[in-house]
This record gives sequence, structure tokens and C-alpha cells, in this order.
Amino acid sequence: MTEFPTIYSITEDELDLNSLLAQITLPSTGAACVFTGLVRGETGRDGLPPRTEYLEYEAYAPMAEAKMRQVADEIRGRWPTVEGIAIVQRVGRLYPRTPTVLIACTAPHRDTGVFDAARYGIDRLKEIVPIWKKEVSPEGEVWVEGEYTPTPGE
Amino acid sequence: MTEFPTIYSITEDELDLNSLLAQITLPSTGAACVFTGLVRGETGRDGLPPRTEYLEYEAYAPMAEAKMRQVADEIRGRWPTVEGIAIVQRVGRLYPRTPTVLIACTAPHRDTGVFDAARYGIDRLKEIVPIWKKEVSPEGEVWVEGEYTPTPGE
Amino acid sequence: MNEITVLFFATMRDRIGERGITLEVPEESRVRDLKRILAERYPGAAEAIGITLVSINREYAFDEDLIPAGAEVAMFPQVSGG
Amino acid sequence: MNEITVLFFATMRDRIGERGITLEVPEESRVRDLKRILAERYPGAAEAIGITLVSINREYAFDEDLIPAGAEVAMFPQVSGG
Repeated sequence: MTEFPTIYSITEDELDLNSLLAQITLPSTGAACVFTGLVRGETGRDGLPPRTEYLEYEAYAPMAEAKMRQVADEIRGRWPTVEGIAIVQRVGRLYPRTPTVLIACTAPHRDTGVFDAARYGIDRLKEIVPIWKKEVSPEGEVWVEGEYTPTPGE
Repeated sequence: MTEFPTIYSITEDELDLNSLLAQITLPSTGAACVFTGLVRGETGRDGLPPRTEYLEYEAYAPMAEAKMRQVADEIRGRWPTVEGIAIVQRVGRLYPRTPTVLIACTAPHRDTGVFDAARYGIDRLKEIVPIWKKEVSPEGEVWVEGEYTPTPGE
Repeated sequence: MNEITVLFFATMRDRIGERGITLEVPEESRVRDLKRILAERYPGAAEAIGITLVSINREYAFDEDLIPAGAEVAMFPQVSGG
Repeated sequence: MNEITVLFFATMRDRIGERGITLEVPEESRVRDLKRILAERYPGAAEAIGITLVSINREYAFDEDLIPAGAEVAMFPQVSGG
């Protein structure tokens, strides 16, 4: 059996979509869904200033990488056709238009869950992977509040 | 009103996901879904040889670009929250593990259709954009057969 | 007579043996008329011509559609890009 | 007594004013006991400590969970990555 590539990391480096995709591409791969989140400079989010100068990301890196691994395992449990998985969060000071997070899944075909798998991956990352961000604008700094409380076993 | 970027092209050059994503990222963009198709070296598709040496892609380029534009318009009609759209098909002789096509959509948030929009884009490209591929293996050459017959107005 | 261009792609190009031709067709010719003309000229490709997809000036066209003067017509199989 | 490490992230770090501390807790201490100890030590952060998320050795932990000797405990708000 082929060992499927799984990449998970917290990094301060620029996200390189080309390189990450190549790392999770096998000879049998025919489709890839790459989700990225980016820093919004114009937010309009409730209670936050309308213009973001930058976001400051921090992570509890060793636990974050363990939880990314768990998210990857959950994806494989739900979509057994998924081959490669990459889950990468960039941390540090990130300016608008910058990709901050990437979830990529590959599979032989596009119709066996590669879109749903990537979507699930970003949803779960925002629930259980210990990463936080602070929004910095001319008006000041605001921590972005998470919404999800993990339950035992997560 | 902001003019949303729309990129559509037939190219012989390597697909650069980083550059294409940057070109469709606005200050208000918070999420991007990038789909790529890749050459499968191990196919197992019915009636085709099990190992592909390379695929040879050709396009009726001016019509293909017009139909890509139409696909982008259809996406905007269905998912008005989509901001930037890139639809790019690489042509020529492409070897296994190579990205051949890219559909990318950006939006302020991940939960307003960016995954569905990209999925729709690749489905429609495979229906109406005049591109063909020939599979070349040690056993010989086989044109890959399309399945969809456009109707008037498509 | 109207002068038009006809382009062939993929399996149609293989069967016709040409990438494209120019030819004169009677005014008011429709796609079905052009198919008949080509099937006579390329009898080995007659079956493929019968089921080919057709575009006129880069839009999909169908048997009843009129072919305007100077049209760029193309014939090709169902698409298989991606 | 068991020596443990406690790390603080994001708003918890701001409130506690430390990135991490080591401290001794009685054997058989549970998360709820640690919260009480910390709330006494950092009264200004008592409310935040009451509702913080907790991990033990990089797994989520809850009030009734025992804290093993040498544990790496962390306290932090709900996550907001992405």
C-alpha cells in the first residue's frame, strides 16, 4: 500500500501553493482542492474596526501540529479516497491580501469528496487547532474571538 | 463598485497557483478555493491503458477563452459573493503529476459558495470549453472521449 | 456564394486530415447543408461529420443555424479538457 | 507534590502577564484544583481562568481530569485561527 503524504505545520514562511501541491501529488492523483484563508483589509465584521492594518497570529505550535494531524486523520476517515493532505498555518504579523492558512486535499478524481474534505479541514481547524489572531487597526488591537468549545476526545 | 478580476486563458506555461491567486485577491478577500486537475500516471480508466506516459492537450483557443468567460459569468450569476475568478487550461504535452487546469474563486468568507463555485467551474469547463486530450502510453494513443453535448444557448 | 473557414479539432482533424479549409457555400446555407457538402468531399469522415459538434463564430451551432458570410466554423468532438 | 508547567496563550497570556510558569501542585490534583490555585495567585484573571480552555500534554482537558506529574498544561481562549 502506498503511504499517503500528510503535511501539517505552523510556519512563519510565505505559503507556497505550488510546492505544497507538488508535495501531496501522487502518480494516481487527478484532482486537488486547495483552500486558503487570507487577511482581509476591509472587514466590516461586527464590533471590529472596518480597516485592518495587519493580523498578528500566534499558535501553541506542538499542540497545533498534533491537532492538524488529528484533522487529517478525521478527513481520511470520512473521505477514504483522499490521497495527500496538507494543513499549514502561517503565524506572525500578516498584512491584508496575504494567505494565512492552507488546507489542500488530493484524490484520483474530483467527484469523490476533495472539495468537501478541504471544506471540512478548514472548519475543523477553526474549531480545535490552537491558533489565535489579533486584529490591529489604527483604532487599536482586538483579539478575534473563537466560537467553539472542544468536547472530551477532541 | 469594484471591478472584480476575471482571468481566463489557454496557456502552454506552467500553472503558477501563487501568482494566479494573488491576481484574484482583493483587499476584501478572506477565502479562496483553488481546484486543479492533474495528469494521472496511473489511471485504471475503462478502456484506457493503465499507465499514461503523457497527455497531449489541444484547444480551440479563441472559442475556449470565450467559453471560459461564459463560465465565469455563470459563476457570478449563481454566487454573487464571489469576487475574483481564474480559469486557466494548460495545453501541450503534459506528464503525470502536472497540474493541467485551474479554477480558482475568491470571496470575503468561506461559507458563501467559494467551494461550490469552483466545483461548478470545473464541471462546466469539462462540458462546454473546447479542449481535448489524447492519452499516450506505451500501448499507443487514445483520444479521451467527452460526454456532454451542448444545447442551443450554451 | 459565401466564403467561409472551417476548422477541425481533435478526432475531426485526424479524420479529415486537415487543420482547416476555406470553401465557398451557397448563401443561406445552414449547418446541415455544410455537413452534406463536407461529407461528399471527405467520404471517409462522413459518419464523424454526421455527429460532430459545430461552432459558428465561436458559439455552439446546430443543424438549422444559418452560416453567415465570412463565418469561422469549427467541427470537433465532445470536449474532454480539464 | 508534582511539578508541572502551565503555558498561557492569547488573551490568557495578556491577563496573566506571563507566557508560562512552573509550579508545584498536590498529587492527584485535577484541572479544577489547578484553576483554583491560579485564581488565587492571579486574582485579576480569576474570571478568565474560570472559563479558559485547558490542555494537558497537548490534548484538551476538562475540570475533572487528573494532572499527571510533569504535565505540560496550557490555558487559552477559544481558537480563532485560519
